[in-house]
Amino acid sequence: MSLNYVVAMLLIALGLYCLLLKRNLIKMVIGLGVMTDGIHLFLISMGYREGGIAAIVPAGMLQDNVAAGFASAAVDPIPQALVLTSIVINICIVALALSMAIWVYHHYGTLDPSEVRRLRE
Amino acid sequence: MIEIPPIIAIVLPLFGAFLTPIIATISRRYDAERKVCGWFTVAITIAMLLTVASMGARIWGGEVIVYRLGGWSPPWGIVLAVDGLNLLIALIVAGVSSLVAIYSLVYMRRDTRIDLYCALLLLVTAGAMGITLTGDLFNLYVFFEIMSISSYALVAFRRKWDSVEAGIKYMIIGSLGTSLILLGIALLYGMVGSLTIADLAQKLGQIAPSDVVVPLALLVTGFGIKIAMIPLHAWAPDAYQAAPSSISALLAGATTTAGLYAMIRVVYMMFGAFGVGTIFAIFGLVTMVLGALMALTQRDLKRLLAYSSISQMGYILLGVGFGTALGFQGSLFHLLNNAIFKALLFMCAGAILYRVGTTNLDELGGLGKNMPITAGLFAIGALAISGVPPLNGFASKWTIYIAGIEAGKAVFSLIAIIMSVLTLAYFLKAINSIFLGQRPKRLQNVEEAPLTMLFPMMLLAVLCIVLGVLPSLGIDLVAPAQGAIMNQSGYIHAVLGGI
Amino acid sequence: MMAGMTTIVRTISRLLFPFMVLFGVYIILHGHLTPGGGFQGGVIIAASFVMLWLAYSLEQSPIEFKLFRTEVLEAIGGLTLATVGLVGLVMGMGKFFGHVLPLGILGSVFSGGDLPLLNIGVGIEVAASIILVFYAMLRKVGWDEK
Amino acid sequence: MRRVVPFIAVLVVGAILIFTVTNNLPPFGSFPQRKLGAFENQSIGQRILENGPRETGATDVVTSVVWDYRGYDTMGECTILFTAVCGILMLFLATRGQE
Repeated sequence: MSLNYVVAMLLIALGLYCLLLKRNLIKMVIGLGVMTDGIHLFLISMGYREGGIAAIVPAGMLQDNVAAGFASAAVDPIPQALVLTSIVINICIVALALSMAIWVYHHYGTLDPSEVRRLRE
Repeated sequence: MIEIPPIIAIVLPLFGAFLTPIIATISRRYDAERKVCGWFTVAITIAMLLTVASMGARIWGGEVIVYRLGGWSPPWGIVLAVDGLNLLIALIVAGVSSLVAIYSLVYMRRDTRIDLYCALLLLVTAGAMGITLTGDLFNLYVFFEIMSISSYALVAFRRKWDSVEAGIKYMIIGSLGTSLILLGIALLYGMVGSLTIADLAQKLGQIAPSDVVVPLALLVTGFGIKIAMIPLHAWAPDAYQAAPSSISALLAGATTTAGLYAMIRVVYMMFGAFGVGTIFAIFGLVTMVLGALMALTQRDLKRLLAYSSISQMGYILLGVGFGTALGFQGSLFHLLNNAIFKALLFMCAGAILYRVGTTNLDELGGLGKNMPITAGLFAIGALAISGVPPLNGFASKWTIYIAGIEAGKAVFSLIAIIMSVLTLAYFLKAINSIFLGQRPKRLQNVEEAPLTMLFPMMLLAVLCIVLGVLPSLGIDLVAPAQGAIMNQSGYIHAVLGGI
Repeated sequence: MMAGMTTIVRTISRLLFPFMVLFGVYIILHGHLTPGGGFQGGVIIAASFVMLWLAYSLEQSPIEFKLFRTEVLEAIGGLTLATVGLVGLVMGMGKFFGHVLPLGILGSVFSGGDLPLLNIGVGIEVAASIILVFYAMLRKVGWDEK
Repeated sequence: MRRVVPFIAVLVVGAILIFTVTNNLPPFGSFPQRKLGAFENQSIGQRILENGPRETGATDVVTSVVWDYRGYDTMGECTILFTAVCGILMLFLATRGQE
């Protein structure tokens, strides 16, 4: 049973719902964050090994500069590294989007995206 | 053999961007911040162009330059791989960005914090260059984000209400697109357990196509948002209209090109999904028709150019969608031409904005007497984009029409020809209401644009004429790229097996 | 700008501040041995500054803030990364991010080749960036434009 | 109507995603194997676990991936942070340049 995957996908769908249907820029940014978190959860759970340990060589396994028995027990380090990268990217997006939302509020006096459409007229 | 040119081409603008704040802080003391930062950007971009061009001889000789970062061999580390397709796109990106940098020297004269503008400009370039030269899927995502985030910031650069509105719209839609790309990459990693494009290409061939439909759709949607394919185009007109004109030129010339490159690379060279072509052709057709129809009704020059940009992207998608050698040739040639004349047109719009202060077609008129050179350059660009014979747009559009007929989709070609006439119509309307007709009183004293701005425009116009008179030159330029698309196994072999 | 918080909060945050910075530095320096690294440590350092600002308000903060200095610091952090990469390119036989320093004994602080250096560079950059973001948002300079 | 269409879109996308992850992916917890149809392959992570500590000299394999095997990605990530900060400074502190 791949419950982890399903929950991650539900989070993504929830974020998408927030992004598409909420009428508030800040809530939309939150939705974006939730969606990205779902993706991160999905990536991390994909690297799980049945009964695995963290991808750090424990002190007990350090023998003569070689990590014995470690490789067959640890979880996949690559998705974790990807998620580390992706988290920082997400922080940057959220920070910039919120700054722009502050400016939108400054110019329009509202955060409702349906009223922020003067350019189209 | 040391294969350093690709990494130099990426690190140069990155290094430049990191250095810009320091240089600005030093030069601020001598009150020369503007000049120093501007010329620094120009120098960096031109150096980048030369670096890319230095790879030319080897790539066109049929070689694939592979650079392994940190010396790790491909499936485990990150690899940069440059074949004909990469080189063509890299040349376009570097060329457009260096011309935009020259143009910005004068155009951004009235804005504050020019050091941040220069840093962000270099970052867009670095992002586009990173996308273009990388051979690793996740790395492509990272550089896609660099390019996207810096272009969101640049769109909002003037902090007026329109820039901020366009910026946040672009930001929300664009971030949704990049999230979808990340999800697609995550699914692919889960299925295949690899991230190098060549390795993925090799392994995806052994998987049932029905299993990889969802990641393919996610990736195409993500890249489609960046190139403003029509159901996903909502950000484009606003962003092109509200951004500084130099940035509009960069968006049309560099970031869209890089997005389309990513699409071609992923769909055709990674998934090998030539069957998706028909869907592309249909999307291209819709994009082309709706873009042209919407452009007809616009009253603002930059918005009109934005819709025409969407429409031209439709032509390129149409050519890509045919999936034949001639189709790729035509659409890559049109990609090159589109970058040239679209940058030229946006720069002309910027020149008008710089001198007059508005691009609203109703308020303009009779500027041909005041700005004869700009008028001439705009006319060249407009005729080229409409596909009038002695100019470059004709050659590439003609190739796409022929490719459509050869692929048995003559209807598509017919519609494309009609849209070409429509393009001519709305550009004639624009020329008529800007440069001809009655001149309002308050436009009496408008001067010609400064020479620093005219220089890149003239260069682009000359390119328009040269590529139009000698289309074989352009075909020679894109032939290696088209050969690279058809030669999927050669790429895989060069990256995984080679050197 | 808010006026800051009560004396209790101010005193505690002032006392905690050096320890938080120290903890951040520890996380950065042990990045190649334990969970953590430049990003996490940098964020902790930035958080200690933000804590001071929230407790004292920006104007009365005991630590003086220099905008341009922080900007330059951020750029220097980024440059450290690119430079380490370039040094690898020049000295490591054409490998970008190739190791220049020796790998050392597995498990000790001075091991892992260039990793500690890169972690320090990224730590500086992240700390400076997050501080700048919070400063920009707290300060809201530019509001008077309208 | 303007709220119904996005809602249906969300439902459809969610259903497709859940269908994909339950049917087309290897089951949860099967890390080194990546199975799909007739195709069977090891994830690239396994080889890194085997050789990472020896090749990079870091006991934290994630750090060795972040900084060694994919160090270039991490440089890109720092660049993104730099980009975002440039954007935020430009949005909030731009008038300071005139002083």
